[in-house]
Amino acid sequence: MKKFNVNDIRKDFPILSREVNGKPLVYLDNGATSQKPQVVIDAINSYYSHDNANIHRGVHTLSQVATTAYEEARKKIQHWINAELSEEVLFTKGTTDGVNIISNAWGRFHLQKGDEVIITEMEHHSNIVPWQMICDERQAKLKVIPVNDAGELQMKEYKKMLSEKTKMVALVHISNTLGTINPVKEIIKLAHEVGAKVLVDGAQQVAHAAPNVRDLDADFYVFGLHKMFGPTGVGVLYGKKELLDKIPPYQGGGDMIKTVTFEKTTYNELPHKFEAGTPNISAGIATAAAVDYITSLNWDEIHVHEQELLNYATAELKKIKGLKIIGEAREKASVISFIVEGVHAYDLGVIVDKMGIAVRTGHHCTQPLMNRFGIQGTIRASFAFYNTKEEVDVLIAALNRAIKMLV
Amino acid sequence: MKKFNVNDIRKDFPILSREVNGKPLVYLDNGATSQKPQVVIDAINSYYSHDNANIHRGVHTLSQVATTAYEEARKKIQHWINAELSEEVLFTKGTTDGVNIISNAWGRFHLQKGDEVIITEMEHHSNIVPWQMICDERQAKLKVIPVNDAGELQMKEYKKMLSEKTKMVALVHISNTLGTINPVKEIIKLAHEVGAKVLVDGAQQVAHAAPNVRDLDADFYVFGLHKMFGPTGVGVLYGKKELLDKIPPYQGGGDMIKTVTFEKTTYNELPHKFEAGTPNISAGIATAAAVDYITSLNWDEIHVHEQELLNYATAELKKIKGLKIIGEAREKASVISFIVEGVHAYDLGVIVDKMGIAVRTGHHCTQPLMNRFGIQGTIRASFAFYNTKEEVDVLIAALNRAIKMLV
Amino acid sequence: MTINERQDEVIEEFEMFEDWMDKYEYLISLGKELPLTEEAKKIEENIIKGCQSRVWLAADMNDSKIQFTADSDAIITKGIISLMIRVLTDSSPKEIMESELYFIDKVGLKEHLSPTRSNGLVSMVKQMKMYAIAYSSKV
Amino acid sequence: MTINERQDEVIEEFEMFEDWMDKYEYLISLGKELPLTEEAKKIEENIIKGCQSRVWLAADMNDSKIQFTADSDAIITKGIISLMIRVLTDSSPKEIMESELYFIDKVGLKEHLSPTRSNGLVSMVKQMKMYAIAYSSKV
Ligand SMILES: Cc1ncc(COP(=O)(O)O)c(C=O)c1O
Ligand SMILES: Cc1ncc(COP(=O)(O)O)c(C=O)c1O
Repeated sequence: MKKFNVNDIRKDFPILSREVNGKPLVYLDNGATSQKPQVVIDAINSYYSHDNANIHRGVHTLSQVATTAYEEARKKIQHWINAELSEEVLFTKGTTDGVNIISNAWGRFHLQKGDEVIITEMEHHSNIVPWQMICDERQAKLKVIPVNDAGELQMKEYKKMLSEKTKMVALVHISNTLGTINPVKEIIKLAHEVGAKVLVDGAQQVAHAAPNVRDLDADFYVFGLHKMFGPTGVGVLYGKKELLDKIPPYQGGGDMIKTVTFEKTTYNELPHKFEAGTPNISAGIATAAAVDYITSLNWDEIHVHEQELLNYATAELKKIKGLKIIGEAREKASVISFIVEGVHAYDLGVIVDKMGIAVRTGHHCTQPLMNRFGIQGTIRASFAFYNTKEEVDVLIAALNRAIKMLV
Repeated sequence: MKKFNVNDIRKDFPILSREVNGKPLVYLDNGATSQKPQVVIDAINSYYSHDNANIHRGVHTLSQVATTAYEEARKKIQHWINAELSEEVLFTKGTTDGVNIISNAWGRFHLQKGDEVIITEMEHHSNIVPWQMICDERQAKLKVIPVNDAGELQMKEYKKMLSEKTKMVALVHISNTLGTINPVKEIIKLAHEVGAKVLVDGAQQVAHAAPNVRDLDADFYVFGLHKMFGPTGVGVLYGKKELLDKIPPYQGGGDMIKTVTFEKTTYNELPHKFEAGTPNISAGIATAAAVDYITSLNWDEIHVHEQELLNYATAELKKIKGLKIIGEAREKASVISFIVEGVHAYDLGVIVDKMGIAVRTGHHCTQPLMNRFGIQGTIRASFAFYNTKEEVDVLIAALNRAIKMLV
Repeated sequence: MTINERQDEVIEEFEMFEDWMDKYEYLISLGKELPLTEEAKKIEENIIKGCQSRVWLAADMNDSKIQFTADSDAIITKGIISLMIRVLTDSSPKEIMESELYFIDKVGLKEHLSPTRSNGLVSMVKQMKMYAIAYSSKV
Repeated sequence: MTINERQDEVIEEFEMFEDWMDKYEYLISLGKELPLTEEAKKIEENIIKGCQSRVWLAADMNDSKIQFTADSDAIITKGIISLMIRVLTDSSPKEIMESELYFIDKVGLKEHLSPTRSNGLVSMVKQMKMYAIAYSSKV
């Protein structure tokens, strides 16, 4: 394992040497999507230039090569998340797709009138709306674990909510807005005690550490590759085999069937049962490159580096007059949301962009959480391992300048 | 418009100069997926190396650049298929996803007990299974237009089937197995006369000509980019605005909402209503490159070239003793399925692969059609505009050699 | 002055600015100077919700000319609104309906009017024209 | 002969072939020589459906040794089946259960045993081991 050196690492990401508005790009929007190392870009390039073919159904060489590479990616994800079986790893379009597959295929099969689904106040819309839709259809009830002022889940409230009516608990592993790392393992344990299943939205987690689905004992775990230094248009739905075997497929089409007649269609086994149609082959193959890349890094050191960035940025931001950090959980990933008194987030975002800095402004697809804090939106700086303390300094200077212009 | 020259065109596709098993690749599996020109590969490369950012929600420069490029692609597709409005062009995962969106969102909303859905005997599983699933759920009836011995739809039977019970007719534009080009315009007209809607599966059409959705008067038209010289993992669902406006969304998540509270969520407008979550941004952007590439070609000449390939290959194949062509419709695209007496398709596929030739063998995800012809599968050679007469010769020689080995 | 004369005036003003800083400082000052819409007018039906900033827009007719008042919670958005009002207000419905707003592009603020910026400005421009259509039928 | 001795014998045989043509001609001849399974045994429960070719497999126990009979509609698949049977048949359940089939890889036919080739062969090998397990519990 090589020693972690941020300046070396940055060279792996071609975009990090570009300029924006005449200034070196300072990319602090990793919560929205991460940048890609050259090896991931090369994998896509090489696939299309040398091996492109449809998979799973062809006997010719290109099809075999592509299929093998694609299935290799599945195994790499399996090991990376510590799943027991490779067929528990289903490829999806992304996090949102993963939640919808479960809310539909699992929800329509299992939820009955009067059943309860628990989510949290800090969920991304992707883990709210699908549950609203299915609860509406099945006449089930949606309950919400509240968040305290620091941005942590109120575990006492959660415990009170749990009952034998609870069928599903769906929650975010790391909040994309607050940075809060939720006590997922404990939440799962409590849910299992009343017989409920748990879906974890790991969209943000995967940029900071590999989730260990077996240690967590998660029933379903979803994420997308684009926030994990991989390609767009592909995600993973991990599910326990016994649960996935039981529920009907979500989509119908090629690859997900065993036999089709107009009278009767029998479905294929996992993982194919949930993978109708030609998948995103190039992205599947690039997924393998992304996993290889991140597993080659020294994550103990990265963890230290990211926490340093978080602590340093937090301390420096707090020196800015009128600035308030939203989300001060004890367990936090390198994501910081803040507001500045008398200044609109949009204005700040526009001005710092002129100085080459990419931050996100707005509600971050967590409107209910904004309502909870009584705000319209925040400015969010989200750091990946390739960010530096110098970039924090650039951000702070730019914010000071912008605030001076704006107030 | 440049004159079409197949040898020049081939240089645009890097994979076409590779070898397989020590022989120059002869890629005749275009029905499964097409190869990609360098400009498409470059577009992906350039996006990831220079402009990668999440779209639609960011104010920073990269996000704006990526969003503009992505939305540009939508407009290019709009013009290519002659849709009235750009918001009628929805990006999907692929053809299969497109059919499932309609079978679910439209089907669950509109289908009632006793209603009828008409499909055809030559459908791909992707346009059968979704309708079986929803008809099952809604207690609607699935009817099937039979195919004659030449592989053409029996229009008389179709006309007999139509009634005010018919709510949807879903059919393939060009059969991936037989090559038959269906009289889609007429079929749509007849369906509309009884008030039914029509979904056209254009998966194979888009490799041979731009569909004109307004001229066809199609209600829904679906296809994927990967068979259209574009990237994997992205497709298009065209739908008439008034129809899409009426039906509920398919998936819930980011981007498809206007406001979210735990009490009430309001949905966004088209196209976003049907595009929950981060889309396949790189593929969307490469879609623009693919459309630019194909619109730069001379399609009148390409059409002649493809018909020449079809006629030449058909004539040469017929010279092989015991070979029978499956699908001899009067209107046919450059797709040829055949069987050879006493020889299994798999064996032929394996042997010609050793000679560098990629053909597809099996049921081509059209098992009911195989049953109709009383066969297990076929060998299918499917030609794109970059294929040559010389490649047909290589195929014929290889088949003769393989048959000699096998019988 | 016609709408186009006012547009040209704005373009000329912006030519003075040497860099984005000057330009945005000017925009911000415009935003600050634009009178706040009275709270009474900030009602639900006057709101245009962008994902990023909110815009309130109201219109009145005086002497066959439309008067716009508008506000936003973001100051840069407000600065641009101020330019819009300066260009369009006090014109006849017909003039507004027929106008083509080229100045935004020319002064280098096009990105703020991108439909994907979701600051409410694109919808505001649409809404201004809608008001013009509505009032023209009343004239 | 043990299973491994038989595997080594097959590997040695294949070393003679100069190119893929020779190898496949040999496979095809093996396929042709393998006796057809009687139609009576080609029943639904003996079928292993690959997407590309179908395989029928049956097993009997004689003298504590398992005898396999198998067939396929594709001749190359049948040729490989013939090799499989030659290697595994007439062995004790225990030997079969413990066997590791390395010869397929060594003779360059690995691609045919790829789980994605869907010719039924992977399932056939699994099924052969299942028979061994089933019979071993009867011994
Ligand atoms: C006619 C037809 N319909 C549907 C499909 C399914 O397309 P996809 O697998 O890209 O979703 C295909 C391709 O396999 C096809 O040829
Ligand atoms: C916590 C969380 N959940 C879900 C999502 C949705 O992911 P995607 O848009 O990739 O489907 C995101 C990212 O936007 C997220 O941060």
